[in-house]
Amino acid sequence: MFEAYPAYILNGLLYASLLFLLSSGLNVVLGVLKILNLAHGSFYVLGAYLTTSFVALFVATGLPIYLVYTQILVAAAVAGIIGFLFEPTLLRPIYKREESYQLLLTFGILLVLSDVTKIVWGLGAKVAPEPFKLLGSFTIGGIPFPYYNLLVIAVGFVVFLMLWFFFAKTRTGKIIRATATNREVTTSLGVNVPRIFTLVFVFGCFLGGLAGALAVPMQSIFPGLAMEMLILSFVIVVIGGMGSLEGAFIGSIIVGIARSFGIVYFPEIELAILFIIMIIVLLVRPQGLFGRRE
Amino acid sequence: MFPKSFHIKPILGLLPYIIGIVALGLIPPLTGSTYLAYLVGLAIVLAIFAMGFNLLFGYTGLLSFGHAAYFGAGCYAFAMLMKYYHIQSFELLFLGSVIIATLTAAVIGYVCVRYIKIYFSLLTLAFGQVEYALVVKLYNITGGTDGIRVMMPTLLGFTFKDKGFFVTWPFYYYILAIFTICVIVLWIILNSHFGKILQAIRDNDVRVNFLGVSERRYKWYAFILSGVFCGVAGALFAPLNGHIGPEHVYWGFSATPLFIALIGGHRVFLGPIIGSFIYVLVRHYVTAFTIYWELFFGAIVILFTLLFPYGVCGGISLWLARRMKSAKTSL
Amino acid sequence: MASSKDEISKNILVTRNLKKYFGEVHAVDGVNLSILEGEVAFIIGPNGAGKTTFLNLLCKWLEPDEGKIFFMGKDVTKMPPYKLTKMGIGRSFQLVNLYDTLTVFDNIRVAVISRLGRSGKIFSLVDRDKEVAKETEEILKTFGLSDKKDLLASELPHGDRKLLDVAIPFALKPKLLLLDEPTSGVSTEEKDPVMKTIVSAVKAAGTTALIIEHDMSIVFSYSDRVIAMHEGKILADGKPKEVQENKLVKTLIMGE
Amino acid sequence: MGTYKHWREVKFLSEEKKEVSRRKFLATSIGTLVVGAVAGYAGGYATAPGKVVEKVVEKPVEKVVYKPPPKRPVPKEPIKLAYRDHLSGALAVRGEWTKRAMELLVEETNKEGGILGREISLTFHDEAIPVEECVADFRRLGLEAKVDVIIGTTSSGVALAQAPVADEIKTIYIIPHAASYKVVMEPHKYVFRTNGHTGAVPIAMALYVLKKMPDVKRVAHIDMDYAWGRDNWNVFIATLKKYKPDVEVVAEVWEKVGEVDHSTAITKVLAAKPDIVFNSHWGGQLVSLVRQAIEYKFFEYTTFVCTVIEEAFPEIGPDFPEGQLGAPWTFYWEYPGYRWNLNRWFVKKFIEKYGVPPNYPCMQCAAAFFAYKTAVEKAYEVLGEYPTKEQIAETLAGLAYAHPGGMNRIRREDHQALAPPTVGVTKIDPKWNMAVLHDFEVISAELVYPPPFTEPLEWIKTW
Repeated sequence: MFEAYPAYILNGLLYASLLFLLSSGLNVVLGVLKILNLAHGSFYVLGAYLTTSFVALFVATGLPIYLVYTQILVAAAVAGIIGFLFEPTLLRPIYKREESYQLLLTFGILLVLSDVTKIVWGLGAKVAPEPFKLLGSFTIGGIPFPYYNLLVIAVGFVVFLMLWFFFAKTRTGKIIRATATNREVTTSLGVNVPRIFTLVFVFGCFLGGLAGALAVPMQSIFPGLAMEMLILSFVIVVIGGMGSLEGAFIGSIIVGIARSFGIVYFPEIELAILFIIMIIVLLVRPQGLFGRRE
Repeated sequence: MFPKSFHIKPILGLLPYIIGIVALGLIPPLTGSTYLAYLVGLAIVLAIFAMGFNLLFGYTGLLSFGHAAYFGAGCYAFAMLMKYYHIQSFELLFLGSVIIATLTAAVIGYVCVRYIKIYFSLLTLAFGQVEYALVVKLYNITGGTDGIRVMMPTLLGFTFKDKGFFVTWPFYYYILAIFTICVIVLWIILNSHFGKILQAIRDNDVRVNFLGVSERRYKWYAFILSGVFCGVAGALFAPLNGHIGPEHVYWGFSATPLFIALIGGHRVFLGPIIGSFIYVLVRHYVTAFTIYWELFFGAIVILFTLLFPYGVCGGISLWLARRMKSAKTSL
Repeated sequence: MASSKDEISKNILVTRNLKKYFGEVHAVDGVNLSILEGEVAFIIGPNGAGKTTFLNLLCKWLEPDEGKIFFMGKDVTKMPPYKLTKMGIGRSFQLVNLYDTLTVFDNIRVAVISRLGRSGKIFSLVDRDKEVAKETEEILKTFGLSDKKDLLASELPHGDRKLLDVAIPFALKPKLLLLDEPTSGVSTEEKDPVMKTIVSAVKAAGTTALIIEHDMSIVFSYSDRVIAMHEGKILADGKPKEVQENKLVKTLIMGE
Repeated sequence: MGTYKHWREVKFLSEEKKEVSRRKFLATSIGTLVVGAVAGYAGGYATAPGKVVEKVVEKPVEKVVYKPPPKRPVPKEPIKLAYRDHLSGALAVRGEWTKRAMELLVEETNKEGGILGREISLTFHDEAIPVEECVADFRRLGLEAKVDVIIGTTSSGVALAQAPVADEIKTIYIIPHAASYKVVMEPHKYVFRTNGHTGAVPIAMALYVLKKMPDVKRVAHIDMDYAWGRDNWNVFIATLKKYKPDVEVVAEVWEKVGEVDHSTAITKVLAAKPDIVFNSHWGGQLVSLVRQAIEYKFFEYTTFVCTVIEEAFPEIGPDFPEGQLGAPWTFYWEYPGYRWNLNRWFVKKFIEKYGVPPNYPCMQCAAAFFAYKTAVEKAYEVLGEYPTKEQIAETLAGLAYAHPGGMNRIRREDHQALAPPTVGVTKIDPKWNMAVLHDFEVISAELVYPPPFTEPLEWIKTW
C-alpha cells in the first residue's frame, strides 16, 4: 500500500498548485483593494472556456503542436482584459462604500458572467485535451502519473516565486503594497492610486484565468463551476490569512495534501474536509497562518 | 459618508401597515387563484426570513453569509419531526422547528460573534456549508439531495385533503396571522431599549463596551433572535412548498435575504418586507420567460448597488424627507 | 514606594508597577499612582510619553503586561471593559468615534439606557421611557447640545462632536472619568469654553476626572493636580504650582 | 458491427407475470428474446408516426367485429407541451441535447399534422433555479398557463418535489430523466416515468458484468456523493454479492458533485489493483474523470463499468478506450441488426438536423413524447372524442407503446415504465469518429425491476 504514497503526495501538490493559482488572484485583489471579489470564480471559468476555444483554433491551424501551450497564457490574458471592463466602470465608484455593497456588486458580476459564458459557449461540457495528452505520463511507485501535472505543479511554484519577488523586491511592488496599507497617504505621495487599483484588479483576474486555463486540459469545463471555485479560493485565503501570499501558498499545500490523504483513508470526508479545516483555522488563528491581526 | 439614518417615527403612524395587511388578506376572496396565494405566501415567508436576517445586517451591522443554515434547520426540523415522529399538528411542529432553529443559531452564533467584519461573514459561511455537507451526507436520515416530502399538517386540529384549497385559504391566513405577529414583535424589539443598543453596536461596536454593555453577549442575543425568525420562516415554508432539500441550506440560498434586504432597503424597517415582494414577483416572472434569468438578476443587483444604495424604501424615505423638510421621516 | 492596604481603600484608583510593552518600546514602565475621590487631575507630557496608553490600560482597552490596578478598593486588573464601566469608569476617545448614524439624542440615550441597566429590555418601547428621556435632556442641557438633539452625530461641527464625545461617558454618571485630549482639534478660542463646560459639569457631579491635555494654560487654570509623564514613567506629581517649578518638568516637557 | 445473439425465450409483453429465475438466465447465457420481439411486434404496430397509425389501429385486434364509435371533431387550438430541464448550471450539459430532441420531435410531428390534427406548441423552462421556484413555476404552468402536458426534470429532488403538485394541479407530468427509484415509491395519478430507475439499471449492469467477466473478484468504485451515486453503487454491489459472495470491495471513493480534480481518486483505485471499477458519473464530471483516467493509463490496468457511459462519448471522441462495459442508462439509439421504423425515422431525422446521433437523454425524451402521443391517440380511438387530461392519464397507466428507444409498458400501479435496460461494450466507430456500444444485450424488465413500491435492496434480498 505504501508504494502509492509518492503518487498521493504528487496528487496533493497538483491540487495545491491549482488551489494556490486560483486563490492568488483573489488574495492580491483582497490584499490591495480590500475587496472580496465574489466574481473571482467566473474568471477561472472564463480562462478555461477561452482555452478550449483557442486550443481548438490552434490545433486547426496545424502549427507545430508544441506551441499549443502558448494558448493557455493567451486565454489567461484575455480573461484579465475582461476584468478590465468591470473595474473602472463598476468597482471604482464604490471603493469608499460599506463593505456589503462591494460584495453584492461582485455577486452581480458573477451572475452576469455565468450567463455570458452560457450564451457564448453553450451549455455543453468543453474540453481542450491536446496540452494534456501531448506530454504522456511516467510511472511512480507502480502508478502512472502524467507529465502535464508536473508542469502545473511547477507553474504554481514559479508563480508564487514571481509574486513574492514582485511584491517584496520590485519598486512597483512596493508602491502597490503601500497603496494597500494606506490609500490616502500614497495618493498624497503623487501615486495614481486608481490606475494602480485597475492594474491590480486586472492582474487578479489574469491569475484566476490562468488557473482555469491550466486546469481545463486535465479536466473539463461546464456551466455552474464559478461558485464552486469561489468557495475553494475562500477556504485558501482564510487559511493562509487575508492578503498574505505566503499564507495562501502554505495553506494550499496543507489543504492539497490533507485532501489527498483524506480521500484515501476517510472516503466519507471529502465533501466537508475543506470547511472543517477552515473552521479550525478561523477558531484557532482568525487572522490565518500568516495574516496580521487587524 | 453614509446616508441619513431614519428616525423611527413612521410618517402616517401605523396606517401603511394596516392597509398592507388588509390588502394581503383580500387576495384569496378577490382572486381565488391558488397560484397567486402560493406566490404571496412565499413572499411573506421570505419576508420573515429577510426580517430575521436584517435584524443582524441592517440593525446590528453583522453580515452573515450562512443564514440559510437556520432557515434550513427550521425546514428540516419540521419535515423530520413529521416524518419520523408522525406529528401532524402544525402548532407542535411549528414550535419544534423554531426551537431547533434557534438552538442551531445560538450554538453557531456563540462562536461567530467573537469575530468582526469579513471573518464573521466567512465563519458563518463555513458553518453553513458544514451543515449543508451534513444534510447531503446523512442521506438515509435527511434523504440527501432527494430531500424530504412534507405532507399537509393539521391546522388547529382541522385536517385538509386538497392541497390547492389548503394553500389558498386556511394556511394562507395562518401565514398572514403569524406574519402580522412577527412584524409587531420585530417592530417593538427594534424600538426597544435593546434595539437601540443594537443600533449602537452597528455604528461602533467597540465603544459599546465602554457603555457597560458586553458587545459580544448582545451580538449573540441578536443572533439568537435572528435565529427565531429564521426558524419561523423555515417552519412556514416546509408545508407551503411541500418538499425541502439541501438547496435550502446551501450558501447560494443565503444570498436571497441579502438581495431582499438591499433591494428593499436594509436601514428601513419596511425594507425587507417590500424587498421580498419585489424579489419574489420579479424573480418568478423572469424565470418563467427566459433561461438567462441569472443575467437579468445580476444586472438588477449591479444597478441597485450603484444607483439605489438605500434600496426602494430607503430611496422613498429620503425623497419624502427632502420634500417634508422638517421631520426626518421613514416608512 | 509600596502602597499599604489602607491606601488602596482610601483612594478611588491605585495602580501598582503598571507596565505595557509594544515590542521593545516601554510605553508604560512601572507607574504607581493613587487618585483621590473628587480630584480633577491633568496628565501632561510630550507625545509618546505613554499618556494615552496609560489611560487605555486603566479602562482595559489594553491588557497590562505587568502590575495591578485597584478601583474603589477592588483589584480590577483582570476585569473586561464592560464590567469595569458598570463599576463606574467612563472614558472618551482622542480620535472621536461616535454613533454616526444615530441622532445626538440617541447617542446620549444609549449611555443612559445602559446606566439604568435597561439595555436588556426587549419588549418596552424606549420612546415611551420618560425617565431615560428626562435624564438625557439634562445631560444635553449641561453640555449645551439641546438644540442640536435631532441632528445626526455625523452632521455636528467638530467642537460639538468633541463635547458629545465627552457627554456620552458623562451620561453614565461614572465615579472616575478618563478624558483623552477632549479639546484637541478645537480652535484655540473655543478650547477654553469647551474645557470650562466639561470641568464645571465634572465638578458639579463630584466625579473624579483624569484628563490628558497639551495646552498648558488650560492645564494650570483648571487642574487640582498635575501629573507629568515622560517615557512611560511619572516625572512629577503634585499641585500645579509645584509641577510648574519642577526642574525636570521644565527641561524635559516645557523645553525651556 | 458486433454479432447479435438471439435470445431464446419470448418473455416480453406476456401479460401474466411468470416468475423468471435469474439463475436460469445466467446458466443459459442470454435470456429473453426481447429486442427480437420488440422489433417484430413494433415493426408491424407503429411505423412512422402520423398517417400510418390510423391504418394500423382500424384493423380489429380481437375476433369480435369491433365498430369504432363515431368520431367527434378534435379541438382546433394547439396542444400546449411544456418541456422542463436544466438549461443552466452544472446539469446544463444535458439541457442542450434534450432541447434538440424535443424541438425535432415536435417539428416533425407537426409537419405530419401533429397529434390527431392538433398542432403542438412547445415551450422550454429552466429547472436550474432553486427548488421552490421550480415548484412555483410548475404550478404556474398548470394553473395559469393551463398546459396540457409537462415533460421533463433531470434532478430527482425536483421530480420528488413536483410529483405531488402534479396531482394538485391535475396536469399530466411525464418524467423522462430523473432516475431515482424513490420518485415512484408513492402513487401519483398524473405522474409517469418513462425510463429505467436506480433500482433497476445497476442490477442489469451487475448481471451483464457477471456474464461478461464471470471470475470478477476485486471491485472498486468512484461515485458521486449524493443519493444518485449511493443508490447506483449499493444496488450494483448488492446484486454482485448475491451471485458471487466472495466479491471483495477493494477501494471506495465518494466525490462531491462538481468535483473536477480526480487524480487522487484514480491513484487510490489503481493502487488497489481492482478487476473492475464501477462508476455512475454523468455530465461534465464523467467527461473530466475519463479524460484524466486516460492520461493515468487507467484503462490498461482495469476495466470501467459505468451506468451512464454514453454521456462521455461525444466529448472524448476517438480517445475513448475500447472494451469498457457500460450502459446508456436505459435506451440506445442503435440496435445492431434490428432497426424498426420509429427508431430509423428518429435517428435519421436527428442526424440530418444535427449531424450527430441522438444520445440517451434524447432517446429518453422520445420515450416520453411517444408515451403521450400514443395515449392520446388510443384514448381518442376508444372514446370517439378528444380525451380530457384525466382520461389521458387513465390510458397512460398500463399503456404498452413503441418509441425510437424500444418498447415500454407503463405499470398500472406505480406508473413506472418497465423499459428493458440495454448494456454493451465500447468500441470506436470510424463512421462517427467516437465510441459506440456494441456486443449488445437488452436485459428483460422482469429480471431487474422491483415490484411496485418495494425498496430495490429489500427485493434483492428476496431472490
